[in-house]
Amino acid sequence: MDFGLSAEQVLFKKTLRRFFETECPTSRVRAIMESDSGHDPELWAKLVDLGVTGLIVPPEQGGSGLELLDLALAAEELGYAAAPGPFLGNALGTVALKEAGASGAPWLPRIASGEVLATVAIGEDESEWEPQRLKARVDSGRLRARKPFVPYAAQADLILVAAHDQEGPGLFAVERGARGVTIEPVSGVDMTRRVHRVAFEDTPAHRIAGPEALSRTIDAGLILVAADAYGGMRRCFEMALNYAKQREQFGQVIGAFQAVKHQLADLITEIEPALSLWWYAAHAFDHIADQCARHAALAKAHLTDLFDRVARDATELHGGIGFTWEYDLHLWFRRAMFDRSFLGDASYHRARAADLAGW
Amino acid sequence: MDFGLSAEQVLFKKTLRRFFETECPTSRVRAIMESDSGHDPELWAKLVDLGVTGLIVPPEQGGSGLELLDLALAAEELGYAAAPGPFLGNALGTVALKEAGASGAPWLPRIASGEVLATVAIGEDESEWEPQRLKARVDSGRLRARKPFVPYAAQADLILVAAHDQEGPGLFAVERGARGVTIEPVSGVDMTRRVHRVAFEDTPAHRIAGPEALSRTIDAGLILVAADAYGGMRRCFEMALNYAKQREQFGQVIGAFQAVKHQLADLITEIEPALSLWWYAAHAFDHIADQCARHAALAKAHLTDLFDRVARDATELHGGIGFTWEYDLHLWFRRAMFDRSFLGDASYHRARAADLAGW
Amino acid sequence: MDLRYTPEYEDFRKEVQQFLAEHWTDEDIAAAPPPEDERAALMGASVRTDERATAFRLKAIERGYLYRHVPRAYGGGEQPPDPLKAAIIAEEFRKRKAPHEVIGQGPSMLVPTLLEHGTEAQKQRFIRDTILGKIVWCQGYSEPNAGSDLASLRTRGEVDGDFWVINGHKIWTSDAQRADWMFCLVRTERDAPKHEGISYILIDMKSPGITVRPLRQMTGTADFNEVFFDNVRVPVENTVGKRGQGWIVSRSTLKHERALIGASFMNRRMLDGVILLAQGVMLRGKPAIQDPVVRDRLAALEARLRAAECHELRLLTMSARREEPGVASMVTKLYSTQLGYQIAKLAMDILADRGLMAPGEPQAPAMGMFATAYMWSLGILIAGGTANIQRNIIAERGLELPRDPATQRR
Amino acid sequence: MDLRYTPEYEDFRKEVQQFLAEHWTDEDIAAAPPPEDERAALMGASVRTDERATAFRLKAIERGYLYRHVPRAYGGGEQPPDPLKAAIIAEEFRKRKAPHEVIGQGPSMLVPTLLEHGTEAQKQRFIRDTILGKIVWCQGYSEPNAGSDLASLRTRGEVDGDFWVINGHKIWTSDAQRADWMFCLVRTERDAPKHEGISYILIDMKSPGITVRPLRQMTGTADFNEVFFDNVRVPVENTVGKRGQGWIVSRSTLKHERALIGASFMNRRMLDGVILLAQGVMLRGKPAIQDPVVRDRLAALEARLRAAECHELRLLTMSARREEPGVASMVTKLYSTQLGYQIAKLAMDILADRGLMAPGEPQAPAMGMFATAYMWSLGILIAGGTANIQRNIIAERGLELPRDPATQRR
Repeated sequence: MDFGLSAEQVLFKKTLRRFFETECPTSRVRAIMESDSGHDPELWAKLVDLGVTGLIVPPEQGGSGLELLDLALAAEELGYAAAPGPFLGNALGTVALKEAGASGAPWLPRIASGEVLATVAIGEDESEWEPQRLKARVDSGRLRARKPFVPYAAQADLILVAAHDQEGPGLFAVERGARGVTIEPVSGVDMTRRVHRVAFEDTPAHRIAGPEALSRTIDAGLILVAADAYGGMRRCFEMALNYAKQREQFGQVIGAFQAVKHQLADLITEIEPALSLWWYAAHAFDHIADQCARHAALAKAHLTDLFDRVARDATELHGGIGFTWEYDLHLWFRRAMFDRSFLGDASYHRARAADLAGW
Repeated sequence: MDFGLSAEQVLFKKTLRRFFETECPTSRVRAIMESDSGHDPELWAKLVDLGVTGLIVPPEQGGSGLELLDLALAAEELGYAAAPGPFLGNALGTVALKEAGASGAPWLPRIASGEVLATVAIGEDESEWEPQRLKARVDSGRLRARKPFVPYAAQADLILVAAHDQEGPGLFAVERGARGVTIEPVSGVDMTRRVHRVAFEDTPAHRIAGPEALSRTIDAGLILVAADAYGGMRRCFEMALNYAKQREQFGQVIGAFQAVKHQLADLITEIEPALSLWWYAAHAFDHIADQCARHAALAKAHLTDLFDRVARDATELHGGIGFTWEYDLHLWFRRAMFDRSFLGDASYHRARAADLAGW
Repeated sequence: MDLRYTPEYEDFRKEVQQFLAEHWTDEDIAAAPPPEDERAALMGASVRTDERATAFRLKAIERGYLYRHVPRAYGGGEQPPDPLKAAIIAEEFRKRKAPHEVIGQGPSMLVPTLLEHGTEAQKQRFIRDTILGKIVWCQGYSEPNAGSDLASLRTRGEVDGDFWVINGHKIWTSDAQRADWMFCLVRTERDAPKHEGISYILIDMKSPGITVRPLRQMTGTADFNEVFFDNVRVPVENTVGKRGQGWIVSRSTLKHERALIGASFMNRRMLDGVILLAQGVMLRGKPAIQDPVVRDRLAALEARLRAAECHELRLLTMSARREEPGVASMVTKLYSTQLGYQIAKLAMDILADRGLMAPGEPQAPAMGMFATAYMWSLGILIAGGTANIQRNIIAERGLELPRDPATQRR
Repeated sequence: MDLRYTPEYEDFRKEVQQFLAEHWTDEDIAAAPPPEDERAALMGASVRTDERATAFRLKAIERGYLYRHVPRAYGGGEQPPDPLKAAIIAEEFRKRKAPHEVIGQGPSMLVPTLLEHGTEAQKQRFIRDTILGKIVWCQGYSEPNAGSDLASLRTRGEVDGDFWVINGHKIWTSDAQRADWMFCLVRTERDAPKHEGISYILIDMKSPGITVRPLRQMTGTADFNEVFFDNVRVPVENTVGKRGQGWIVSRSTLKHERALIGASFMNRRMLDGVILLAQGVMLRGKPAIQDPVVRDRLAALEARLRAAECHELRLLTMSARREEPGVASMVTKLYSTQLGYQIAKLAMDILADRGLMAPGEPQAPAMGMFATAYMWSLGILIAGGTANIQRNIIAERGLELPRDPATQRR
């Protein structure tokens, strides 16, 4: 019985932490955020070299053959650093291809090597994320769909699209430059993680996986978003705590005021146990399959709600400075707005968790 | 434009406040609470003398011809004093008889004089308070019904029962001693306001009013409960505030600790505006008919939720002593449990308010 | 209790309506210059200071409809305080989209201060033009290291002949670019105890040595500024009140009838907007408005907002009756800022993934204005002095609990 | 990360199961005396101290399953700390309804204190009988005017020859009626500074001059007492640690493996009970469990509870790895007491008007136990030192924020 990180995992986290401190301080985050693409190929290449794209890819396909937990730890560190770029979409693409088995396998080496950047197109208009209710259709290898929020679609070499064909819901592969694909940028609240509005008109697409792989991919997404939220809230909390220890008012550090102390105590009281929830969900993905979907839903709902609260309370605790553009807090405030929204809102996943519990 | 109490109303409140201070201090409350009936005819008789039973009865029927707001002010004062007895049921009976018009009129003088004690039987098993869904039936003047929560049914001379006959839902009068009535006591959380479980088997009952009067009676009930909740939360808040100013810990009054100060500030910030909400609902009952039902529902939901929170926070703020039986706080803690439950829970009334708003 | 106005007041309302019909034509309304930003748009006609608006205000003042607390001698309407009339005027002006009193820190903060502490010359020189919006003011209180704690102000002024020489740095000054003048707190008495060393000084923003730098907020827009003073020379006669008394001078609060009403107005607009949103978008496969969780939360917020609106009627009545509102009036700010946040949060939850879209994104419901509102709800909370400051005020002044030893020390 | 136990531990589990099968028969289980009250019922077999239970405990101690932190010399199981084994033992004993370590303040508080500060004679005399439940202890810390602030204790002891003569008044002592002994904090050094004047003294509850008065709570039942001392004579050798060092002595906390686990156990029972309730009762015309608002709230609480349960696994792992849990372990009390209240509140909302019925009312769902749970959730919150005390501890010890000047003074 061991519910903790391995020495390797701890080291991996440390490595990423140091990497982002040096390669992607918030000054760099802002530069990338304000660029047109919101994507820095150089930074991405370095992440590839660190093996981030191959984490869950089997060794025989050139990856490290690790588990979703390891991928989630990377997501946590990206969240802590507010690192911009296509990590999330590419990670979900990797999960999808892996779950697809034989038909996905050929792609995995190229994903691991960074030669191919993948992304997923799942949600549809009217905030629809329920596979059964998706409108995207594939007829004789031709895809018709409108997907409003596809991470870094413009940069992706491969888009894995959730759609229905005569066999029912599944995942369909669309390669870069395929016919009938139109990609428009969406100006998003979180400019560190871009999304594009993608329309597919009779686009050649071939089925690579069925409903099981699709829902596994969604579960993985929920867990990675929860991990990102945890990394982000940790950072917000640390900023607030340090500020409370330094900033003086009325002749004492504000952290000496009981109101501030108790607000910080209330936050850490929520944050600490929340970590264990997404850890468990991530561990379940590979080891306790029947528990995964429910815990992924609970973790996404709980962690993103909490991220939202922590980002807000941290900003309020900072007072005016926390509300400025120059101060970094809003980077995470905006990431919290992304995490709560992407893949469906908290109430939706609580309702799913209730169904999955058989209540 | 005047949204405040009249000099007469202020005086009336003062009178009641002083009356309960002298006639019904908490020692008396406890004595009555621990009695079998939970009813003190002597105290009740004095309330009758003060005109409480005749407040909304027209002058020509021996009452003061005042409005629901005045009745609600009395409810507020009873709530502040945690006064035990049949006020609420009798007040609702009075509203019902008044709304019934001609068929109710004959009763009103006897209600005002205190000769007759009335009550209402509305809710049914499975937490059902929706007139349309009630199961109570009247066939050719015979009533069959099970009503689990009838205030002071054992003491009442007249029970006004919500039921359906061929004309649809309405109110039916059952007089004391009528055939087929069985009354069992219910051991309740709030022993200052007793309820009885009443079964009617082919009991002679005559229709005195229709659906309109029934829903007006329910609206009045929601407003009176909200007023009681306000009186109760005021008392809890005052107890907590005074305790915070007297009780010393770590060499200073606990009210000097910022945490305590802010908890009290948060409470009063909720309490003050809440007063205006039930005032408005009560005023609307007589003057803005089309606004009454919605505001009555909003007020019941909001005020009883808040009473619950204030009673709880006040107890927590007292620490151990607040949790003792000897200390009076739990009298209101229990009244809060009554107010939140009687006439239906907060979510039910929020759902009704949403419907009434036409959303 | 009677929510109707008495015949006298209804006559007054008719009189106001008549006045508006005569003097504020559809043509005047149509001539509105485009609002500068979303907030200006929300505030409506009161932000107008164009020719037509000024001409109209002069007539309205003449009739005693505006600036009722300002003596005629200084260009005001000079009327005995009557909150009900003030409420009627505000209502009718809003209905007619007519320019009410100019919005800004000049009319709302400087004018009452000058009326209480200003010299005759200062009153004559500034009040008239300020209430007509001809002189735009900004406030110079906050500093990077003195937020809610004014006692630690660092911007200092030294006397040089008949001039103050001012050096320092102010922050969170709204309107600083367009402002003609700043009313400013400056530390002038080096050796005096913290609170007593401050003077209240009026500074011409065109003076050499002043640099204004826009301050961008998390929303991405810049509605505030930083102002830097480098040996700025200001005539000593621009001091309001006595030297070193700036602390007291700055505390002359708005004795204004209007202070009491309208705090819920913005929240009402927001909540009605959220209801429209919920009726317009789908959630979990059906219209959001049909979602029971959404309905439950909407109704809970409607109850809180109706309480606030009715509470304003109660405060208005108290003031009409000359009753001391006490704590009842101290809670409104904390209550309404928190309510504003709760409303904005529900909007975000209803938007669900549509909340991914930034303000201005054409595909976003209501052009994504809810995302801005969500961030603003936080900014407003902070701007009003953090909630903790509000709680201190309520607890200490409203509930007479002991003052905080730390804040007491000053 | 691996939630399975290694073969070694699975073997250990089998060994424990075998032991239980042999030494705790169905007959033993059936012979359970009726629980004294609801809480005792919830705690299960661990409250048993009957012959069979004692005989069994002796065997379990012999095998090193119980009181693993207590040396054999004093009747303990004396084992190297191994949180995983401890967890397995607790699990298996609970499954088998076998008596685990005796519940009470004697084993949990006095024993660790004696082990650290007691004389050899005190250890010999008390520990063995205490861990077998033969000596029942109550705690004499709280006083009417010293809740969380022990420095202001008033109960005082004067020396008279070889005796303390004790006078005063203690409150919130559970089990005082059935207790044989009390471990008590008494002010013995009149002139010493507040914290240093206190001694930790063991008092025989049969001593003349002791009066025990039951203290009834808001729930209506009396689970606590007040204890009055009128010239109670206690041998000075019953002092644990040095005179005046009682403050430090009393702080020897439970170094117990079990301290880490099971905090969520009660909340799990409650929440599962609430789910059953929701499946069993109607609300607004349909089964409560089908109400979307109820489902939303249930799922939110399930997430919070699962987080707490997984958090315990994390703490258990840390302790198995000999890692310092730090703040991670300080938050569990505040978290679980608040969660307990939220669960109880949801139960009340699902009960709706059925919540009008008092505990014990035959017609009430689950005999109205939820109403008690609701009130208890508040009592537990208070009993654990109010939430504010918890927040102070977390902020000061966990986050290293400045100590409160007031509490610092002591």
